[in-house]
Amino acid sequence: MDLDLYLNSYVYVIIFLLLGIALPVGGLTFGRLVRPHNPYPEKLVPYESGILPTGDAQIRFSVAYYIVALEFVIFDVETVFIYPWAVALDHLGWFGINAMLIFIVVLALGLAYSWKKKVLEWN
Amino acid sequence: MTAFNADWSLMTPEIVLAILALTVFTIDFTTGIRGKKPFIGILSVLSLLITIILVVIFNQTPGSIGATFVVDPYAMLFKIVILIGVALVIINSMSYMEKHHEMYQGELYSLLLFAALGAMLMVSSADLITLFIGLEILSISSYCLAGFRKSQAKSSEAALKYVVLGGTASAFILYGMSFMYGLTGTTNLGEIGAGIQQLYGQYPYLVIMSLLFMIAGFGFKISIVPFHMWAPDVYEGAPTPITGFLATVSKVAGFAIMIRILAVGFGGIYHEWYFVIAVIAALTMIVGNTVALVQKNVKRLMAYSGIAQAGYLLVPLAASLSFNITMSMIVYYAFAYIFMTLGAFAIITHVTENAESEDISSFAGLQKRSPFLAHSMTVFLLSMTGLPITAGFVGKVYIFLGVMSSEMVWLAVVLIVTSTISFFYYFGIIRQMYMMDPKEDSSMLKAPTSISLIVTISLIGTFGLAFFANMLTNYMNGLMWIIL
Amino acid sequence: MVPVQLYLALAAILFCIGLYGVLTRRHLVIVLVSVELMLNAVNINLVAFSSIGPFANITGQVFTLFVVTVAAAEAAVGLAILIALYRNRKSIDVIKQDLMRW
Amino acid sequence: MELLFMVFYGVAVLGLLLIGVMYAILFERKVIGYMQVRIGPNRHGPWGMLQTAADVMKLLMKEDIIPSRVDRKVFIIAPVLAFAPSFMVLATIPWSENLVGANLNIGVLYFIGISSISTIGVLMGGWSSNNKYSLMGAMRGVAQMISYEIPLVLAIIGVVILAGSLNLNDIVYAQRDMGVWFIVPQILGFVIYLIAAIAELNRSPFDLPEAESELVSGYHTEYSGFRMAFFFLAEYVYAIAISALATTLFLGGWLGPILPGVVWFFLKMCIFMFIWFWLRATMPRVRVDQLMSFGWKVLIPLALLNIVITAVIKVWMG
Amino acid sequence: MIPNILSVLVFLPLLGALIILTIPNEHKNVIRSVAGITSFVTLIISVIVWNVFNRSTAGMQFAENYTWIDLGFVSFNYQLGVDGLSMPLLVLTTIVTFLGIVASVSIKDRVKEYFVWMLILLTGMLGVFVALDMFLFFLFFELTLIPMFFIIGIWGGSQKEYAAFKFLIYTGLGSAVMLIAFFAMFYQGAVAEEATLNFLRLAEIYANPANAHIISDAFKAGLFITLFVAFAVKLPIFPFHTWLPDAHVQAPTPASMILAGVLLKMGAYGLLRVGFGILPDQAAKFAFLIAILGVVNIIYGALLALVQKDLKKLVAYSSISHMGIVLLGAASFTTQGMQGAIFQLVSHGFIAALLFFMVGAIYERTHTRMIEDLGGLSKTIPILAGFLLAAAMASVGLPGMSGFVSELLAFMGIFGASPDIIPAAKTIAVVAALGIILTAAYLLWAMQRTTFGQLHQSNAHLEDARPIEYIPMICLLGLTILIGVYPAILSDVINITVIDIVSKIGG
Repeated sequence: MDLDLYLNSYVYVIIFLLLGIALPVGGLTFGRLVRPHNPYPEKLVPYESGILPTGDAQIRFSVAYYIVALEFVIFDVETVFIYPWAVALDHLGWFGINAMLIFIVVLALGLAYSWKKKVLEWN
Repeated sequence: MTAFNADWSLMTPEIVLAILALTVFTIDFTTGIRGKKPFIGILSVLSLLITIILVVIFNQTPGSIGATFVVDPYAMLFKIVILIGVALVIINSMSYMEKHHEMYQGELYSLLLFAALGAMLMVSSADLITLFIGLEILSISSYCLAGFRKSQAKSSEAALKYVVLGGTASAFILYGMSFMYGLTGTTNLGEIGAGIQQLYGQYPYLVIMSLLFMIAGFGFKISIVPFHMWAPDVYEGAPTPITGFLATVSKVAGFAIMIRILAVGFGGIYHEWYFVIAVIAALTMIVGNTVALVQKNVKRLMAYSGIAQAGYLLVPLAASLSFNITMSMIVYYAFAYIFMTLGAFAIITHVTENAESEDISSFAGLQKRSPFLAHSMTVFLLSMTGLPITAGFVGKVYIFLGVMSSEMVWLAVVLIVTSTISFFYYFGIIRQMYMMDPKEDSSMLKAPTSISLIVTISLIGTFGLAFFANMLTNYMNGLMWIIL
Repeated sequence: MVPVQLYLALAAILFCIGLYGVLTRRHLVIVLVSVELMLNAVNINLVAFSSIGPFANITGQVFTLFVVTVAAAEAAVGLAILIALYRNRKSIDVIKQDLMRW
Repeated sequence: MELLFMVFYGVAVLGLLLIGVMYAILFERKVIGYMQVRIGPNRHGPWGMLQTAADVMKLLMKEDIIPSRVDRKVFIIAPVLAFAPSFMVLATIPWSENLVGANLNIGVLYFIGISSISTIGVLMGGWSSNNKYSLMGAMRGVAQMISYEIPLVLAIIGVVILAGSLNLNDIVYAQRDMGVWFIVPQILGFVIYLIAAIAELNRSPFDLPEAESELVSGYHTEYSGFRMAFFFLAEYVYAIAISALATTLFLGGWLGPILPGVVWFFLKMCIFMFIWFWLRATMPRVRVDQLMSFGWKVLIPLALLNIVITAVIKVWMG
Repeated sequence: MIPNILSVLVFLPLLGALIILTIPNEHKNVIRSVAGITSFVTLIISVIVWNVFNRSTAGMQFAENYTWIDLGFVSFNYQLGVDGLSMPLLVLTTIVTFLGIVASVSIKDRVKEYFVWMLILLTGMLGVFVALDMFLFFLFFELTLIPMFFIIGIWGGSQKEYAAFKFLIYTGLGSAVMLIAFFAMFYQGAVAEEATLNFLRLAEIYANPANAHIISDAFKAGLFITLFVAFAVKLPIFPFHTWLPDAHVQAPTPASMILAGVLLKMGAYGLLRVGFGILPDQAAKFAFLIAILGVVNIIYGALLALVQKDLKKLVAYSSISHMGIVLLGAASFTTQGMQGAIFQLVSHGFIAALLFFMVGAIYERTHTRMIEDLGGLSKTIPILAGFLLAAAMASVGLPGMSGFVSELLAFMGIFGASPDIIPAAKTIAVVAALGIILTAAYLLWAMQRTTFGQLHQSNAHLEDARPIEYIPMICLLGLTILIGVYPAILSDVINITVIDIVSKIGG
């Protein structure tokens, strides 16, 4: 792939990014011209099904969320290795298969471990 | 690609250890996480023994896999040291686990096995990437191990400090490496070493900066001054057998690879950096030995002692000796260090657990409570002090002899004077054991089989290395230490 | 074309910010994030060298992949330990982690 | 000049997309209506064609309430962060052989990478709202999205192995050269992708983050007016993007006889859109524990298996 | 003749220690007897060696040489041998240690440990006197440190730990300095000729004029000073002596006997063997300084002894004073002087051991060491008091006793010293003689206050010498008198070696 095409592709990406930001910003700015604006305290209270909220809303949540996040990080990053491998599999042949088999077995063992440790249960 | 047609049999020990480690890990989690499982420990020790045998068999003839993974005597000897160390740590953990049911036993063992694997990879690597992977396998396992007593705030705190500082250290190492890569276009140590002199001519500041970053990073890992501040805290907080692990295996492996980088990668510009190492070694010895004097907690004391020992190990590197002599010294001392330190840690584990206190006074009157442990501890402490007739003595004299024949006599003086200072704190423990009365409520202390086993092995190692040092030194004389 | 020095400068700045964060921030999560920042500074270095360095080749990118992975693993372990610590101490303020003092 | 064309392309995609979303919403309401034996929207315009436009106008003119105790900056950025990535990923979709914006050689990676940023938008929206419902919704949403991102990503690898490229055009070409769409050799991967995609989109039966009966409206409970519209829009744009990707990866993209490629592409996308709506009309909502364990215990192992099988077959066949 | 007799001699005590380790704690008498027998057999062997020793050659005898640790560039050798310098000290060691072990009946606590340390100590001391390899020498030198630390620290007096640590650090630092000197010597030797740690070989290398351009005089001078400082700690010489009173006073009686009787001699032996043996020209150059230090030691030790209220401390300071004579004699570089020095080593070994034993025996009965609390002992315990008096007389240098011979020889030596080596030798001798008078003063004064004088009330009813106490007393006193009356028994062993040493600078 020649450099021009390579760069052009990223110009597209940037244009899309800018447009993606411009639309909400533009929309909201335009909306300001047409929408009413008269806040009063009751309106600005967080909605909790009509009951006045008590305590801080930014509560601590179950540790299960953290664990899922950790699991995600591990597995998501592992895919970093699988993608280049997948692309290059033609060149790698059986060597590549073996290497990746080892990798996946280890990954699967990790999964089995968290399974057994009830990390994947949600309660 | 060279990896396809490489001689993978060179890697047999690593591969087998990996398989065994995974097997241990699988057996562990499939048989239920909690509960006492001494057989997992035995299995782990067996795995390590098998690996040691394989190392001896398969690493005899040097070779390399794609110039990233090398098998040479240097790697082989360090692998043996590491594997022995981990095996001793596991045996030690087995008795520790008896008392701490809240810890997941099998996980500890498998983490230790993975750490051993990482360390093995690391000492065999001749490529920055492989090296980094090995280092991180070891480090990340160590972080987990340090925080293994989850319910203990101290343990968690230790682990967190370790993670943060260890991560920072990794970043330093990597930052240094990234410049080496950028300037040479390769991550292979041999190729870097081949071009380093020319490179230094072109970009002196960048090369030195890169080197300093790496020294700082590895300095963290092996806790040399001024990068040692984490060690006492982490050592204190970590479970005691793990403290032993951190003080020995982790440190020795870090050393091995730091030396390989310095010797192979930066050997060409030796005269530019040896003085830095000398100063660091001197500082390490001075700070380690003097701060140890005021420690009341045994594990902190051992941390500072370990810092000082790291200083001794750095000395041969700083003294401009022939490569073979330097290597022999370091390997000999590494062997001595692993035995004496792990033997001491086995006893420390048992005594502090029994006393439920890590204060030095928990050793009071140990001679009356358990003569065997007290005498053995004395031997290990004497060895660490460098008194006869122990491996530590021979090792220290050996290093001293070497450094005396270099230009840096002042370093020798620092070595010897700080060793003398170390008499105070090592003999402080001896004083507790022999000259203090046991606490009133204490009874006879019976050493469990596992502790006795480690102590016996360590005693054999400590004495054997002294009396039969010739076997090791003869083997090491004239070795082709590093192939590339 | 942007010269490689600019990338290096960016990386250096990020590295310093990360180091500063590690050394000064009180919130442990931010400290961990700072460590990640340092590692990513390294990645910028590696990738920059890999594509427009004096000896551009693919090795740097391979290295980067490994660094990313390791950084993730380190972060995962770090956060797990952080949770354990929080359970024990009810605080993740650096200043308050003082059970052990030298 | 070239730049102008690029901008034009971007604006065109955006415009078409907005129209597409409008009619996708209408399509959904109609499909569900008919499935439930009712008519659906039919007041505005012929066959209710202007219903969504009217809704948009309504939302535009609604008061923009920013509650008093929110984290204002984060609150404002969140909808943008949710929308922009889901639009950005469209840059690399090859609508037809020649109609493609960014012809990236890492197209798949780009898609996956950018699209996962919208998760952060969700989290920021929920967290900044200072509302327990929002927070719960956001947490659930994030947990679900990241859990299902893994099977999604792993499922795609099968296709990548077969095509040997990450470029979306190349993937389509590979299907052409192979003579069969990847849905056939990659049927397992396709099913995993489909399920994971639904969860990724927070759509029924995996719409727990927005479960009205439990969480009011999930992470955008506190959002009103046009800000809410952007969350809404982001969801549909993302749905379109996922459909487009699925089309490219599994259904041969623009490939098809007689009709121009764009039309084929559009038709195939519609199938996916229809499936989303169909499922919504027929499936009950799953429980949260079922959701999580299904993703981790079923989809991920299957996806790994799929990778291994695909790779072995690929190498075996040469 | 037993092959490897020196090895047997050195390691026999270690074997005894191992045997003791297998005996249960309760059998204290068995342990005592095993220790006693072991040390006695060691004594017998040393006497055999003494008898077989060839008096007509200066070379090393009973030599053994094995490579122990081969480091590639140099090897640590297991190399033993005795000559006229080490032979008397070897016998001194076995005798004093055996008697010390006999005197150890007073040790009631932790008997097993005690004797194990004692025997290890014996091995260490013997090793020092027979080692011919620097590494081996250093090893044994350090090895003596550990048992002595334990013996002082566990079985010592009220301030035992302080004394033990002080001993440890001082002598540890001394060894450290010694190691530096040794290895510097090794390195320069290796540069000049050959990498060796052998004392004899090094002496040759350093004596070889061909090496003068590599081994400069300045280097040699520095080396000598370093060595001197190293051994000065052990000897001890004036500014480095402060550990000695503490260690001697706090140590249990047998340990004091060994400390004064043997350990101090290790310092002197090292100085003679390494300092004088390898660097004779430097020794000659510094002879004046050494002589001055010797005089300072004599006077300083005597003055301090004069003001002591504690009898044991007094004896300790008298040791410092007496070691000055060794320096003085050695510095003279005459045959008589050197003989005097060695005579003094041996004679002081016996006398100091006897003195400490007597002080210990008296302390055991009176539970005080304060001179003012003693007094009139001759009335209650005439035999012990008599031996104490005899010991003091020997220490003063009464003719017919060994102290007289050694002092006489040393003074003759210094009088006859060549003015090139020691200028103003006569003045020095006169000043030193003043010190001897002081010695007489403090010892006689002390005796007058303890053995004679007013009987202290609390000392009215004391048990006199027990049978077992006769063994050390009679043996030590007998040996003192034997050497005093028949000095040839010692001098014919040392003569050739002494002449050899002296000839090296004269030559």
